[in-house]
Amino acid sequence: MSEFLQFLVAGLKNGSIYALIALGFTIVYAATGAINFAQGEFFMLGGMLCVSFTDLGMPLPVAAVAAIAATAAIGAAFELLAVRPIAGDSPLRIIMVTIGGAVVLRQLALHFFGPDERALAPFTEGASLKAFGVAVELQTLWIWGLTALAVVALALLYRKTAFGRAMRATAIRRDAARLVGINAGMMVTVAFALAAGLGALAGVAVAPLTQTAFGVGAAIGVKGFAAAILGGIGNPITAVAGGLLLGLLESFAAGYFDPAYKDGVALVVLLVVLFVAPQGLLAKAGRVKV
Amino acid sequence: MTLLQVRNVTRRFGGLTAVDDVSFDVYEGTVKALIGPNGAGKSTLFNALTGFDRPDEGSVVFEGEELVGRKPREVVRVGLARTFQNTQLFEEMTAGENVMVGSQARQRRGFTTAMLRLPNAVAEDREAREDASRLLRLIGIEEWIDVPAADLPAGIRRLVEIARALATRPRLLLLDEPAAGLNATETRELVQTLFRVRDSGITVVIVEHDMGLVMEVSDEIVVLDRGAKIAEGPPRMIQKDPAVIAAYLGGEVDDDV
Amino acid sequence: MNARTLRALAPLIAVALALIVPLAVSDRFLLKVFTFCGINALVVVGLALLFGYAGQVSLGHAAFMGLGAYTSAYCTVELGWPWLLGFVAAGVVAALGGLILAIPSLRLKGYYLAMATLGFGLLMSLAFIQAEPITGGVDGFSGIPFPSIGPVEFRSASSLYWLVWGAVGIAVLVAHNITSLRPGRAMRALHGSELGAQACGVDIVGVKVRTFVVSALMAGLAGALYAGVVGFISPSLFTLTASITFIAMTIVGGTSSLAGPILAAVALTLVQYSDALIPGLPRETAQTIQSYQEDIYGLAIVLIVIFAPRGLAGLWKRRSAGNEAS
Amino acid sequence: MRGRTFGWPSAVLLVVLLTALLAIAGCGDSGSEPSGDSTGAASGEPIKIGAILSLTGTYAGLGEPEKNLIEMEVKKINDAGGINGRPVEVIIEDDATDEAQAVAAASRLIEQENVVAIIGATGTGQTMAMRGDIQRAGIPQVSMAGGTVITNPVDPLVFATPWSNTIVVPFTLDYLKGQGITKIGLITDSGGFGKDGQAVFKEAAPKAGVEIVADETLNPGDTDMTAQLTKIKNSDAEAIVMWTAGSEAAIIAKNARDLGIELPIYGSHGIARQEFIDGAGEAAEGVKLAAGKVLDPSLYPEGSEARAVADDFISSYEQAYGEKPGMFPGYAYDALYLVVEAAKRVEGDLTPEALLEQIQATTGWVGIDGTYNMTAEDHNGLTVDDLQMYEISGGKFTPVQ
Repeated sequence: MSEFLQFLVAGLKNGSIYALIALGFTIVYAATGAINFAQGEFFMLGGMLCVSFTDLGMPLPVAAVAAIAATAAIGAAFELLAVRPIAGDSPLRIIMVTIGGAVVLRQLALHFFGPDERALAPFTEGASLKAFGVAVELQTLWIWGLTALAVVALALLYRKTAFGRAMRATAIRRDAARLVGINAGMMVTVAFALAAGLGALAGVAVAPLTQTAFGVGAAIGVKGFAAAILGGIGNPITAVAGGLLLGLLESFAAGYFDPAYKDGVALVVLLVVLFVAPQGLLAKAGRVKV
Repeated sequence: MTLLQVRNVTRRFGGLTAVDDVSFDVYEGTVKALIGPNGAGKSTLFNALTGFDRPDEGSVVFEGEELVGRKPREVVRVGLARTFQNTQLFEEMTAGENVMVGSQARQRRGFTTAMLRLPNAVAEDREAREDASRLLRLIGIEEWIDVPAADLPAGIRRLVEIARALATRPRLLLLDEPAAGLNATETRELVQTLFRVRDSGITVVIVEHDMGLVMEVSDEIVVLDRGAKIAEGPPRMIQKDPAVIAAYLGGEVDDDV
Repeated sequence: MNARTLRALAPLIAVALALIVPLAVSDRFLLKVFTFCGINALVVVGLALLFGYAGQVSLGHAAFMGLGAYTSAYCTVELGWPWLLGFVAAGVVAALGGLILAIPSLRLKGYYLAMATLGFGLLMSLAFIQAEPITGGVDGFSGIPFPSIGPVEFRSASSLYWLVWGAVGIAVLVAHNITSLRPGRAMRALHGSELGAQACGVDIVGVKVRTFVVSALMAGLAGALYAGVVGFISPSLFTLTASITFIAMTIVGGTSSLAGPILAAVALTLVQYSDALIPGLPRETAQTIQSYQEDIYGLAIVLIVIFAPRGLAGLWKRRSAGNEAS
Repeated sequence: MRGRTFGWPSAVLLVVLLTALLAIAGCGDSGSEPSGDSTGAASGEPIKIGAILSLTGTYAGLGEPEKNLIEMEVKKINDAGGINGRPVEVIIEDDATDEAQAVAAASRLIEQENVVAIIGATGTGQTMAMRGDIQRAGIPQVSMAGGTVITNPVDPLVFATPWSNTIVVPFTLDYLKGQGITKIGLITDSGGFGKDGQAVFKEAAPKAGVEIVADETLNPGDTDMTAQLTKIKNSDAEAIVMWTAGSEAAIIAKNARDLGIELPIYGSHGIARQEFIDGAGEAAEGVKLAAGKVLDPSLYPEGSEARAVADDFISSYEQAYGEKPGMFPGYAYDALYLVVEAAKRVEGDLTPEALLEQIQATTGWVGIDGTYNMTAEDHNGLTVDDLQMYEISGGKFTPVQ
């Protein structure tokens, strides 16, 4: 029983991270209809920037916020410089530009931060909490708290603000949104910044547990996409559910079968969902096909 | 003689019935027009006839063969060729190459023979090439043969797409708004082309908003409104049909020039 | 000599130049570098068919190369087969891999196809690590013999060079035959407009599957050649990075072209070995270039896609079209 | 439309046939290619030695100090007159902790630089990967990686400076037994070093009277070992033994502490470096590992040669790079000097064969790891006497009894 609970905790921990990445994919997809293949690099940038900022002597909370803000700015710049020139073009070109951009971001990180793995101090020092034979690291609590906070903040942003309504309108019909005076271009830039910020948040939150390095982006990006598509791309709520589900699947597969297959789980999920139900397993039930 | 029988075709999207129980016949050697206000279901019907979409109910019979459930490529091979409202040319290929692709429908040689460059693959290629030149000459645009589709003027694009459809050697040609975006001169040329096509023995079904053109070329007209057929008959009758006039006045008349 | 004769003769000149390289180059390492160029060019010819002509993206092409490399290594070392038989098996296994990926991917387009191929590529690199009894796991597979055909063993740098570029030559010939005849037009039509292609009676499913298979086959053969030339393979060779490198070469080379991607494959491979190419280039400079190699690939993709979406081939075609008009 | 479908394909076909002919002809010269002009170089011309290190990738933390050390010592050797009057040039290549790149680097060093010997690689996998090239070239290789497979079975051309797992694993097992620990949970990486360690543990544990009650693996690059550690926790293991040299070791230590596992943790000599302590932070405290006495030279008797060599090594490294050397620069020091000292003993032409013979003839040479006695059967040359058990406390490696 305690083994099961321990795997549950580990799964929800990693799942929260995947959920944040999946949300990033979802936001960009909703605003542009495009998949940003560089999404994972924002995760990497968040972690690496935060480590670098603490190296410069910033207190951890300041460094974390600065890293997230800086990554969001990079996300916006990425959209303006690389994606904007071909906006609305064929998916093929957007795929290529975001992949090329991902490579450039990763390499820039390599040149700036070096090739080494970097560790970040936990947000709160102290022993893990223990109950029912399960240990929960304090950092895991941070991850859950921050993920929940991000999801709630995002929901409020989308539902309660004029800006959020404009984002949703853009998502539904870009041309129509333009007609009612919404600056669709700006919405897209903001969507990229938001997605980058969420990725960075995930990167910062998990760095104390896993360490981070310039090359971690691609793998997490694919897992985040697997989570997003498991939930049905474009739907923030199912994206979060998809992330948690993927984390649990991985954790139980590693725990009850063989840890060697852990990374394969997300890939198998990705391929199965793409091949069987590209519109997403979780979203399939309640959606009218148009 | 009836070439195409459309019987009780219905297509729904969610709660919306885009095509509602439509039936009509197309006779060999004639030009039949499908008209109706925007959103009347013309394009949906077109897709249902050509295998691009599957109707929920009804049947489409071409010379005794049921077409519902067939893939577009099978429909083409049976003898129905189509064009698109938004021309679907292959932009990076020249006009000539575009028309050559039309020959694919009736050619058989595949990858293996091509890889080895066997004589019959080369012969087929030459045949497609000659056929493309012939068709472009027939339509009177042979001077554009080596121009990439992306660089063609709108009028020529429409004609290239018609030539490409003709290269499939169709019995029935379905044209989706061929005059959209054309100027008066280009429209004149289109009309001449349509007559030439009809005279060569190919039956034509046309969806068009340009009423002048429709009245001039068609032998019979089917009028759709909100998915349902409201009138069918020769142009003169249709012009006077009260249901048609009501539909056009009630809805928004869309000339779409 | 006018432009058209020049263009007609260009492939011949290129081939002749490629052939005499080993006679003119005495540096064995440089020859090996040119051999690597050929191996990459072989993968890229296949990718040019799939991506440049048919417009079907594959972000997992290194996996097919890996399938071929491991198959050839396993057949020759563990099963003791003659090299040529292992080489053929490599092509068959890679082609089967292509088929297995292509069939469920048929209804996927654009982003989803890209993700599916990427996922497949990553899954295969995990498989190369996990299938330790066959692949040797993370440590790789060593002791792979030199290629040989019958009694003839390709040991020397120059013979390996000729073997690889001979394979490239055959692949180009096959690819040119495909692209210049009916299947090639079907592929380009698919790229241009799937609706239009369907309306012309193009067998979309057939073209996609066959192109995938041919493309995977070429990558597999390239993998088998690599295994033979180097004698050692490991999972780290067949990763996402490698797949993206091949994509970069194809994009820079340009759509609907074979010559462009081959040139790009050679040029971008040479970036890695600048000091072998330029005598007297300080080692430090070469290493600096090497450390920016992936930056160059990434930036090349972005810039080409934004500013010259049809790649080098597109630029060349536009220029030569301009010349002819004037 | 151009009808030019004939022309160049047939030309290509012609040329391909020609290629086939030339290729067959080209095979004739396979044996007669020059194997490099490394022999008979003029006096004063530098002696070229290749070094293949992991400067990036998983083992970057190991390779970087090795590079520092080599650059520092080469300067020292050349300032002191080089090898019998000829300067030494060490050409350093980065293998990026990647087997394929190691092979490419070896190929370049051999074919382009005509080196007389290769030092490296940093990792076991990379060392093994270049074996084919080393054999084809017939030059000696001195590895800085700890995998037993490198020197067991003996490859006539290949030597290694770190203690092989066949020395360290039994030493660690004996220590465990001495602590009253008879059941261990083993966690190894699936790379060369870990896999080798796992095999040696499985063989040596029964002999030492220790039972492996959990046998878990991880892949290089993994970032979460919860699953493996939970399994170990739920077994009746009395200690965790982790055998990996990469940054994963720090994550294991951290995960174990975070999971509330109180079992003692034992590591390999691969974690005897500051990066492990930095990466694991608090969790590094109490971790035990076997390593060389150089981590605390005071273990050597005052005035001994070993003490002098170690003190000098530490002080000059600290002076040059501002930090204490871990074990890895020591491996590089020994590898470099095994080659250099052997080269000094070569009389006449410095051929790879002569150099090889002299490396194998090394006896009683005191390096950083200990005293080397190479033989035809032993290409590692170290013994268990050169090892010491340490515990990490206060962020330092502290010798324990």
